[in-house]
Amino acid sequence: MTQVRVSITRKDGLSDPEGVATRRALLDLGYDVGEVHFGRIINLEVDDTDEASVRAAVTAMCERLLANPVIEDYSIEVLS
Amino acid sequence: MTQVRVSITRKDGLSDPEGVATRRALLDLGYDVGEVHFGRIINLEVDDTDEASVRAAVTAMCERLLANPVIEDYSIEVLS
Amino acid sequence: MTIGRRVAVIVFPGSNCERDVAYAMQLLGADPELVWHRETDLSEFDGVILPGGFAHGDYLRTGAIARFSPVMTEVERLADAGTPVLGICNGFQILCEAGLLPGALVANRDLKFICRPVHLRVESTDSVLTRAATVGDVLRIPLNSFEGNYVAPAPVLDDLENGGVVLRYSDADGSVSDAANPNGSLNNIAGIANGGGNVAGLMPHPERAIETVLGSTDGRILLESFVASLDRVTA
Amino acid sequence: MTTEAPAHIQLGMTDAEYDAVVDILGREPRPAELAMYSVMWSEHCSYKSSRAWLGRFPTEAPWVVVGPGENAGVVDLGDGWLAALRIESHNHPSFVEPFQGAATGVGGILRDIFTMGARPIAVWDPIRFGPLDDAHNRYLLDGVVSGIAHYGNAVGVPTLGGEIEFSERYSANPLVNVMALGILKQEQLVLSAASGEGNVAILLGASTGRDGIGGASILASASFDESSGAKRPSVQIGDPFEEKKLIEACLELYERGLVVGIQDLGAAGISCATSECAANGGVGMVVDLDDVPLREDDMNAGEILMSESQERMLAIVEPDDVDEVLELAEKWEINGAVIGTVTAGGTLEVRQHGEVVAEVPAASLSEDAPLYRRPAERPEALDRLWADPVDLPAGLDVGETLLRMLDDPAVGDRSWIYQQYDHQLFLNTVIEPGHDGSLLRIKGTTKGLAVSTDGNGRLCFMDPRRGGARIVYESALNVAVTGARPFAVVDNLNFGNPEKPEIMWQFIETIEGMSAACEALGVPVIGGNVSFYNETDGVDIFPTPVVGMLGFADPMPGHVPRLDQAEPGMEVWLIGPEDPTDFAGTTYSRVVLDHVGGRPSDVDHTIGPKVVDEAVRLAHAGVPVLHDISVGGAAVAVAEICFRSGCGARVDSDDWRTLLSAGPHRFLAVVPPGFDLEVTDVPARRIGTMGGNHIDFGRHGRVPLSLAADVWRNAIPRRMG
Ligand SMILES: Nc1ncnc2c1ncn2[C@@H]1O[C@H](COP(=O)(O)OP(=O)(O)O)[C@@H](O)[C@H]1O
Ligand SMILES: [Mg+2]
Repeated sequence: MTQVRVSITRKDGLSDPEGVATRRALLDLGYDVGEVHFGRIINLEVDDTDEASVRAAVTAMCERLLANPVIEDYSIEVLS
Repeated sequence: MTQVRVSITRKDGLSDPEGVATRRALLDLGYDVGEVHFGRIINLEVDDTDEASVRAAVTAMCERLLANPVIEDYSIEVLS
Repeated sequence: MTIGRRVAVIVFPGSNCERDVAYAMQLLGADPELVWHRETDLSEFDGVILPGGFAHGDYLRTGAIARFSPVMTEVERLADAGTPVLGICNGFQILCEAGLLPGALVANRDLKFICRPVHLRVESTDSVLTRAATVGDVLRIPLNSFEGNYVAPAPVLDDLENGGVVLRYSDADGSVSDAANPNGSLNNIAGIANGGGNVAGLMPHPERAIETVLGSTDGRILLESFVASLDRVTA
Repeated sequence: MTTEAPAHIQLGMTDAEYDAVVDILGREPRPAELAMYSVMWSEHCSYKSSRAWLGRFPTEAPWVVVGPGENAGVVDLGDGWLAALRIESHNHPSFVEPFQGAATGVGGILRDIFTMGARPIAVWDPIRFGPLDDAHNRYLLDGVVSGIAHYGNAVGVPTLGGEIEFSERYSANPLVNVMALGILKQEQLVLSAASGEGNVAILLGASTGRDGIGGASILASASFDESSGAKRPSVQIGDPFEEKKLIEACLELYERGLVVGIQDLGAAGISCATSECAANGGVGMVVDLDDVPLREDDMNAGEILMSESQERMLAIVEPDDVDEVLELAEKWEINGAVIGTVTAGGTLEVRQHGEVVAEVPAASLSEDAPLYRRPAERPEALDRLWADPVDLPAGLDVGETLLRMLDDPAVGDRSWIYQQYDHQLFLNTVIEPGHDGSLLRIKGTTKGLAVSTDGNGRLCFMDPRRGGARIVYESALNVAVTGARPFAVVDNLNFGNPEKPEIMWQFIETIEGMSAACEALGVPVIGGNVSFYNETDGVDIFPTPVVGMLGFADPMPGHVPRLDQAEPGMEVWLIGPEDPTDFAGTTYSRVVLDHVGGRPSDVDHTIGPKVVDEAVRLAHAGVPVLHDISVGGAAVAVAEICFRSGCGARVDSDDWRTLLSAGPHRFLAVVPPGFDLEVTDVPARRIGTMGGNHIDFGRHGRVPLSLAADVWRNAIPRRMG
């Protein structure tokens, strides 16, 4: 089993209501922050130990299911 | 401005219905995955360049607002 | 003679408006049938509705898992063949995820679920959802969603604005403004259609506005449009 | 060095309770057995401090099909239709984690309903928080409302109302009650009894994890203090999607006649469900924990038995039907696992890894639970409170006073809450939240069900007996103004620490007051819930009974009264007796004077039911607007009609006090000029006229309608941001 972390973020320029709301809340609490962007993490175990093929498989999962290419970017880290 | 990435995941042992549903969808699509767990990323710009003080500030933000310490763990990466 | 008007109302695990939609279809003279998402043959139907709800719990992204349900291949086939296909709320989200309609729906601007009636201005009658209406009509219809905020990359949006937008959030007088935008949708978009006009999706729930006793009948014109689009004449 | 307390003490049992277990078993309990008794005999599961008093409630009426004791009460609506109603509290879990606590509260109450064979069709959420000027209280309110919205909306059951109050008393102990209504056809009624030796127990739904181990006993049966943080891992995560599939699967099981009995898994999980099913059927059961689908595989027997993982049901099925049941589970994409067999005799035997880990008389877990008659004593402080009535001025600007009251979040527009809830799903909602009671139609019939939830902790604190009676009457009026007659009650008794005599006294007095009112109205109590130990650091909440009133209209009025149907020129009438001295517990004394004192007026069991009858009659007589008058007085009630109808009003009164006093049995009717109300049984007098751009109290002042409406609309949003 290989541990993989997929990070998915909203494409630049598309609205990110969670980011906007969180930034406002942080400013209200007195923290000096610039842009705030939300994303999600998906931690996966893949039944394969070859890094290249794991990466290929997870890329396919992202393209098909995990990310929405219309509005999201993703990145993949193979952890172990 | 310093770029910081906060990663928030559900504490061990708590159920993760979203992970379960996504795992099932991946299996249905023919991908051989083990456990799937969801988390959140918050990318922040902090108006400060000292790594230690940035880290301290973001830790405070996590404790107060960004993470829910009852059910979530968080980790902080100072990116630049 | 007219036969048919058979409407498949697709039921995904987690759908919850399927009975309401079927009730509305029946009231308007169509012949609805609930169809489980594992079904792979819809050739007996004259139209398809993807109802509201939380297919697959809305997990991952709203509509993301549902679009891979076995029935969706068939829905795509019918959509390509020109059959009327309507997505309401969660159904609209699924159609977007499936690429049958452009863009996507994300969390409401205020990050709160919104359940209240909104006003919609009819922008185009070139769709199975609006063909019986008149451009400029203002309808009062319940909105009920957390992820109703329509987004699309600029080129997609530009393309869509060439007649693909069928309903916009407006005020009671039909003026489209930020104040009348309940959820942050780009250009106040509430409902859209594909180029052929046979595939349409909207966030508000027309089936909740079909009887006086429930507070409004403004949803009828939209669903009547859809029903009228189903007519299939055979020799 | 301190020695660790014995296991039973750590599990919250007393020495005497432990000895009773030893007596029953004739030996020392095994660890898993001790765990089972500790949870099943906890306050939350056994009602050990309250059971002795709950028998006071009137529970009988010809239309009661299932009274208190089952998962939900059931009443007969005629023509083969039944309704199931149930209320529960999720107070402590919601304080620990407001979003998940409230969400799982909704999940739990829905299971109680579909366990009876009914499809859940609506939810209500009576809630209480500390004042909103405190950030943590805002966090709690926001989390609770989002949690209810998240679960209720996604599971696909509309939330049709609730109520809310604020007080410092709830700051460290918010209340989250949830009520659910279901409907079913007569033949679908199922009960939670296992019967038939050889029948099979099937666990349906989610996998079992370490959620909320000991949650019921620990969270709901003990007070909170500094160390409460350590209890946090017992938070449960709700999964409305799993529940939705479970609902559909169970309803299909019933439809196909595949279950003999069924029980939801709530507090105390598998141990509670198996022992109750067995005890109710007078049988035993053999359960093998190796067959339970687990989320984590290294769980011990006690953990599996005690787990409060959500979204699970235990169905008792005939052997021949097992395959069909499992296929159905597969179709709905939920787990289905055979975990046990019904046996003769009364023993619940639990095995794990080939060994017996528990072997107890099933009935002893529920029926042999301890019963306490805890000492009760009237608090002396009450005399001082009663001797300290509100100091009323001779005159008052009612317009300006009204503005201050409208800005109070317990008076202001509640749409910030209920617009986060789907309140239209199923196309039944005739009167949506934002009025008095909500009204649902039953499709295909002319019948309607009206529901209201009501409580008033402050009033009950000032006089629990009168307070208890008044909330019953208020709830009755709330459903009556939709044309429904009060039909059945469920109650949720939220109280402090029952080991304090004054709390027990409040409890007993409340039950007395509520019971008397129910009797006068002829309404049976068909179920309820008790939540004790609502105490943090020694401070108890206000005694907060909450009434859930089911009203029944058969038929519904042809034209149902609504708050938004008043028009300029219509007459405003006040129906019911005046009570200008009733200021204890009013919105005026709370918001304007910040005063808690005096004694609330008593109810009148002769006139009270007549006022309710008049409201029902007028609703059917075509009156466009009916609105009950609560502790805000006539002024607030008129203002609410004005806001909803978008039209001002002029109300005249010789005595300003009649505009702001409470008084238990009053409502407003707004009618076209000259409309003959034909009210003869109770007092009725015309107090004003709709119209204009002000809410105008004549010589007692006035306020512009738009300003008042703005203040009212923003009372909650401006605080919640
Ligand atoms: N917590 C809540 N959740 C949903 N709806 C609520 C809540 N609190 C109040 N409401 C709704 O707001 C309206 C007014 O509530 P309330 O003033 O408590 O009614 P009443 O005083 O007539 O009992 C009702 O329709 C009620 O259902
Ligand atoms: Mg009321």
